[in-house]
Amino acid sequence: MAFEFSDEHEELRRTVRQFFENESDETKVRELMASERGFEDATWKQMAEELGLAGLIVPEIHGGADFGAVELAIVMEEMGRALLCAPYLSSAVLATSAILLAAEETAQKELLPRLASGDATATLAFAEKVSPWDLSAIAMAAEGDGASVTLSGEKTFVLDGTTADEIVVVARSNGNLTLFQVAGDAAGLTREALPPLDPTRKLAKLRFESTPAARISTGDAEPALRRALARTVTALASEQLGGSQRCLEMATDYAKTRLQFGRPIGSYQAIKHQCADMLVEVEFARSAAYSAAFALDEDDDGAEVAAAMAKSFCSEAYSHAAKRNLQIHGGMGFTWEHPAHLYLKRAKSSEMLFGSPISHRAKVAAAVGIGSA
Amino acid sequence: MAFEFSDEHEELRRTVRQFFENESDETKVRELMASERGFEDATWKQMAEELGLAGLIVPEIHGGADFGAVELAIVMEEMGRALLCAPYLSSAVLATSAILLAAEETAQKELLPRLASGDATATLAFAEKVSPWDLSAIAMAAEGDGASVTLSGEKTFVLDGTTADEIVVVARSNGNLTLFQVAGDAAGLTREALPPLDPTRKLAKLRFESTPAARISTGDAEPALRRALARTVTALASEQLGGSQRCLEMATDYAKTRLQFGRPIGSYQAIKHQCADMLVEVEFARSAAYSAAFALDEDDDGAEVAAAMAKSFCSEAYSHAAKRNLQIHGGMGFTWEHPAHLYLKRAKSSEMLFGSPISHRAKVAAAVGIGSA
Amino acid sequence: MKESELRERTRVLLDEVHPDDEGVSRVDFRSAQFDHGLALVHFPEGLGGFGLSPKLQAVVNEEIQSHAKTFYENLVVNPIGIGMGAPVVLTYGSEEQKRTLIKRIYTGEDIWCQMFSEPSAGSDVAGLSTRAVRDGDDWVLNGQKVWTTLAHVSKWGMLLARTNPDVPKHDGLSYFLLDMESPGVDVRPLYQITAEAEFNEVFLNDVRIPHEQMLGAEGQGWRVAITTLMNERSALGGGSSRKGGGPVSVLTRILAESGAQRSPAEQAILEDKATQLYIRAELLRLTTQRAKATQRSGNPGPEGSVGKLAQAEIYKDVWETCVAALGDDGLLYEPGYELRRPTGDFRGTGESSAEKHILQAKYQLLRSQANSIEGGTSEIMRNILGERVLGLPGEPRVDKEIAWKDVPRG
Amino acid sequence: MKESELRERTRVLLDEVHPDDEGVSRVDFRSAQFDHGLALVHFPEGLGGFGLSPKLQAVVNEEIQSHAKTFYENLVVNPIGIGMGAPVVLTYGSEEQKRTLIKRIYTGEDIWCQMFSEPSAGSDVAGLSTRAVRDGDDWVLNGQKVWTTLAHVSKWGMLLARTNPDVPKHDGLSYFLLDMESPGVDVRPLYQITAEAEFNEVFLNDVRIPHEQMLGAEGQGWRVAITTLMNERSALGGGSSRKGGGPVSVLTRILAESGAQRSPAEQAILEDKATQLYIRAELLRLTTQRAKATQRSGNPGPEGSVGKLAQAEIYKDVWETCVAALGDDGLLYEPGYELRRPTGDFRGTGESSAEKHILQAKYQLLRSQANSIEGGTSEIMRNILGERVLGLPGEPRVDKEIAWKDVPRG
Repeated sequence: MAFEFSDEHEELRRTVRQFFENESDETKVRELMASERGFEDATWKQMAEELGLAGLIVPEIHGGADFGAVELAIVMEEMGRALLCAPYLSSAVLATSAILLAAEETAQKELLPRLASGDATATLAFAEKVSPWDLSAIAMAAEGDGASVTLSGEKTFVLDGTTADEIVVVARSNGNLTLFQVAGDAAGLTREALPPLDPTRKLAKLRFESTPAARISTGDAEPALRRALARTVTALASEQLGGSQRCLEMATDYAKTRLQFGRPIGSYQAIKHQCADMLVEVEFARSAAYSAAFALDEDDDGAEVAAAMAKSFCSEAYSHAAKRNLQIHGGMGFTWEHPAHLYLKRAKSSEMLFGSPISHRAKVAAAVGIGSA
Repeated sequence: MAFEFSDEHEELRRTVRQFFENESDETKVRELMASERGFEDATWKQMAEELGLAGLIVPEIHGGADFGAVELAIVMEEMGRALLCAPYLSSAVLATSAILLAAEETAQKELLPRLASGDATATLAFAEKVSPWDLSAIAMAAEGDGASVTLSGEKTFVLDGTTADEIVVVARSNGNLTLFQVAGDAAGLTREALPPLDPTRKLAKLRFESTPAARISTGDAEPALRRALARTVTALASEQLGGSQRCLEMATDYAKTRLQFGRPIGSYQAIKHQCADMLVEVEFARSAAYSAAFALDEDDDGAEVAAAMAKSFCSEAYSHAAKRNLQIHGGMGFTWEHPAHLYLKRAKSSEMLFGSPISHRAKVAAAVGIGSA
Repeated sequence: MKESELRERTRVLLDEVHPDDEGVSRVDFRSAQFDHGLALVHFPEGLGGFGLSPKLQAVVNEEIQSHAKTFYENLVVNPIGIGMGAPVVLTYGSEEQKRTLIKRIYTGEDIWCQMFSEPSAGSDVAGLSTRAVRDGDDWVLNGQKVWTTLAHVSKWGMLLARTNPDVPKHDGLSYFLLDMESPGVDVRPLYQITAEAEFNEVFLNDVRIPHEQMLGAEGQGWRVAITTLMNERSALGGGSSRKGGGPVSVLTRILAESGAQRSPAEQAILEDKATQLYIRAELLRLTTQRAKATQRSGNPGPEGSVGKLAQAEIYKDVWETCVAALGDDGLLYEPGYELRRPTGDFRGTGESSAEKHILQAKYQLLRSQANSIEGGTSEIMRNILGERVLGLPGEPRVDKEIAWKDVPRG
Repeated sequence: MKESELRERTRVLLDEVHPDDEGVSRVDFRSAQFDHGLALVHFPEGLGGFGLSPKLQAVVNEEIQSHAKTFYENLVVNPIGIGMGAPVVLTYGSEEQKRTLIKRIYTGEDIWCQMFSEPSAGSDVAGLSTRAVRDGDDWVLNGQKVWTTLAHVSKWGMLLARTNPDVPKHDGLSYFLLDMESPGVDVRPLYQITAEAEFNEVFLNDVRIPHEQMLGAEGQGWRVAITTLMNERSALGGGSSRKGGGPVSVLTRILAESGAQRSPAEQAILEDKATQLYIRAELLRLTTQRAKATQRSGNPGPEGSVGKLAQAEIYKDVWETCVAALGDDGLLYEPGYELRRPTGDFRGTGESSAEKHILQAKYQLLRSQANSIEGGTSEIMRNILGERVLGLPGEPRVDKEIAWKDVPRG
């Protein structure tokens, strides 16, 4: 595996970091996380138009930048550092990947340009109450057979579900998993905000009561959706890496300047060695996230396993880094006014999103031949 | 739970510690662990006669001191500190408990006085190749129905199996677990020393070929044997505690005197905090071992659970303490001439003896209602 | 005095004033209890007690509890006042102060708080910066205190301030009783990561304290404070008092309820983890019990740090495992993040009823992060265990022998 | 020089002397390889190379391996001599020394060892005590070295000794080449907890070394040693080079073979543990790969400590989990504890064939305990990561500015 970033990659990183430093500083994050909508339309539009981020992985013919998983990893890592509040994971990654990999061309033509331009956002509604992250457990079935159907039932843990302009719903049709497009303001659709552990990422429960929906995929979409989830999970792992790295930096910076008993707390091995252990985990997380991204772009057979590996490892690394950062900050880190908790909540929440580390490890185990199953 | 030791208990502790400091110093341990027999008859006799240790838990009517689990815990803790090489766990604890709890009175009368006086040693041969620590998995079946039978088959992981004068074999008779007495020099008995990870405790594989044996229990001995194992495991937990405590002391003493970069290594938090964590684990191990012993003497319903808890916790605490002790000693701790490895091998070996920490935790879980089972 | 006499006196008290009676307020009853010497039996006569062993207070409490439904727990009435304020006034206060302050502490009329911590002095409490400068009969204070529990409802604060910056840090501190209603005292809620404000920040701006309100001599503040801190630390840690109780019971319950949502393998892994925590929690309980037995035989000391350190780590792990066991439900946080004073009843560490335990687990996932910080960080606890229990040498110190003002700070 | 020319020259060498030919000894072949400049291509002409980039050695090796069954790996032939001895002679040796020593290092005629460590100087290597006193044209050495790999078969030792105790520790050291056959050199096997002696103790009793055998100037020994140590540390750590390879493959195998003996729950717990270790081992491999990529772009440095630290902890954990998975079989230790020089072929960290993997796991349970000690303890690695990578401040030092003789030692 090449595993090296090009100068263009570094340039991309610099650009987005600069942008988020200006547009997603702590004040902005706090303002948006307390708001109902959770993001700023102007910034979103700017991200789409000036930086081409909304359509980062959308093919050129649909108005996107046609980049791959590696560029997405770079962008997500920077978003993770900045705790960006925006429907990026939901619209530009999850929904976009699902549409790209599983939807029919006409639907792609209709949807992707609008998403890439920032004119609309979308989300994927697939999780249900029972075994939410298991595609095969999806029970919602479309009523009707043709291009237009109605949907009834409930979807939960829908990312940015109250604000998305377009909702791509995964439901069964003749037993097959199928994608349906539902407008955010469709009749019979109730969108209820859920109280998130991580207030920087909004979640919703959607109730469908004979809601009109347009079929946008044919055949069994499950394999394609599994790949879309692997892409999403890989991107999320990079976001977790960015958050972990930021926690390490915050902790290290604080340890250099905070004095106790007449010397910097970072001169004490109790703190120094915690930072060293964080560093090892962050470097491992970096290897995990990057290698999963490179594997996707190289169409590596192991890409799904690499995604599971990255998700399980980066989740725990982020959680450890966030907790250690809080601990190293002492009482200060426990206050609302200090940003340590924002990272902790993002870490714990993203650890559970799309399934636990244990469940992702089970996928790795099965793939590499650990265990009887 | 009272949980306090009396002055008599403290006196007992002082006496045995003094004795082992004289009779089981490091030189002696190294000599005996390299010997085939693994213990010294004269010392064993002295332990039996002068200190009453061989018959510590044997009733007075059978020539013993009639003490309980608490006194046994004290003695085992001191033996663990001293890494005593002697068939104490096998003869004075395991075999004695089995005979006391499961054998008929005539057998008790015949066997216990000889064990208590130090004239003979015994061991319990119950483990077989498949699921060795699970009594219900015992497959060996006696041939014949009366008081005298013959045994054929194999027993393994028999503590001090090559030196025991009397072997108490657990085999099935009419499906029931039954105790049989076999002389160490019986016809058709082959005793093969196994190469132990812990050279201070000898193990053997015994092969029986139509070996004559005397039945010494009636009915189903399984419940009584389970209790005998709980007693043994509780005693072993105390031994592990004693070893852990000794590791903590060795590490702490070394950290006080070993200088690097001009100051004692114990002044560095990297070492100091490892010692502090060891201390916490050792104190927890102490609570575990003592409470299991007190529970046995109080006929507490929870005694078997307390035993499982103690075995699982003390096993891991000892293993951690032994490894940390080695690490704190640096290169020195990795040499054959330093005693750190003797404790490490005892720790790892006793961790596996009578079943893994996970398997003991499963017993705790079942008893306290964790889990569906 | 014999137990029987104490019981008799308690019954006399109850005949006179009964806490269950309508019209008998908490202040009424506790005031009478104090006057009967049954409030703090180890305090001197006239100050709520009879100079007895503190253990005997249990006899009085037992007697009250067996004859009345209403029992006022000191920990609820005025935890800091009764636990730390009354003893320090008794030891260092003037006769006048003992007479006027202690009873009102006991009745709960005057709530007390403790103001040692400062933003720049976390683990290094003695490095604090709040300055007290003598001006006639008063001291004038300027500085900031933090983590002040109950400051917003307190009448009195126990405060440590620097009266001499030119000597090593421990030698330049003095101990004051501050009337929290004094001009220049500004109490502000300090919001935590849970969005609740259990604590306060207290800003002191030219606050005047009469010299008589200094406890102990000038420059002896650290010695006075140490007693206070010892009482605090021994109150932390120790775990549940009941086998299988406390946080781990919440975990056991969540695990049982949530099992169906995951694979048998994942459940087995979580169950083993929960069993490890169950065992650790149980051993924490037993170790505390052993430590108390040792303490009774006259050997108190830094061993309490074992419990403090272990409890923080165990409880944090328990709550995190609870949320892991909740699975996707852990993505949600029902209390929300509106800034507020504590309200919910799910935040205790004891068992909770009905569905509260899920809310409790989520709240505690956040709240318990402070367990390894408050009342002494786990790092400091390990130093104490290493140095004071195991006797390992200290680190080279750069702040011991020099004037406080010359020690780098920040 | 182009790759193609190098390949051509290698084929010329093989035409002349072929390692597979009967009668061509290892020394014969490697001697010719050296003379052809194909031994260490980055060395100067006449000293085994052509002054090329070290990367190009791979071209030669590849060419030999594709045309011959016999390939002599430097790591097997003379690891310390080739890895550390030859470079240090090249940098600091006299022309005479370069001419006479380097070739015999490469051929394996002279095995080399490295003698820095001493019993009293573990992590604190520069604190060593072996004294060298000038006497005419010689230096006279007294002291003890430890952990000396290969000393019992070595002709030459790279040795650090104190030539001036009156200056701070780093400034009083000088670097010597010691002829191991000199009178007064006593090499004794140092048995480890495995009962094997991989290492030696070397006692030096009035050993004379001619002044010409000092490398670098008097008092510059630390600088010379640092180069040597850097080479050593980067050789440790980094993990397996193949996905799923190395120790973790042994674990996977043992776990699969031993599953039947335990409950499904216990198996699930061990499998998750093994999967965690599999992932960590894989990330160690990838992280090493990334570090190498960075290094190639000209940024070597203490980042290698990430791999060293992580590998020690992962491998120890892997071997311990292997033995846990063996269950009761882990009670037995088939190699036994007869004191001996290393013999078994099960001790490598790579994959092993047939039933060897079980023996390997048991042996490595013990052997791997040193992973976190040898070549820099994990504690020191964390210091390096904290201070040199993250830039955290050092601790107060008590031994930096004072004469070595005044630093407390023990």
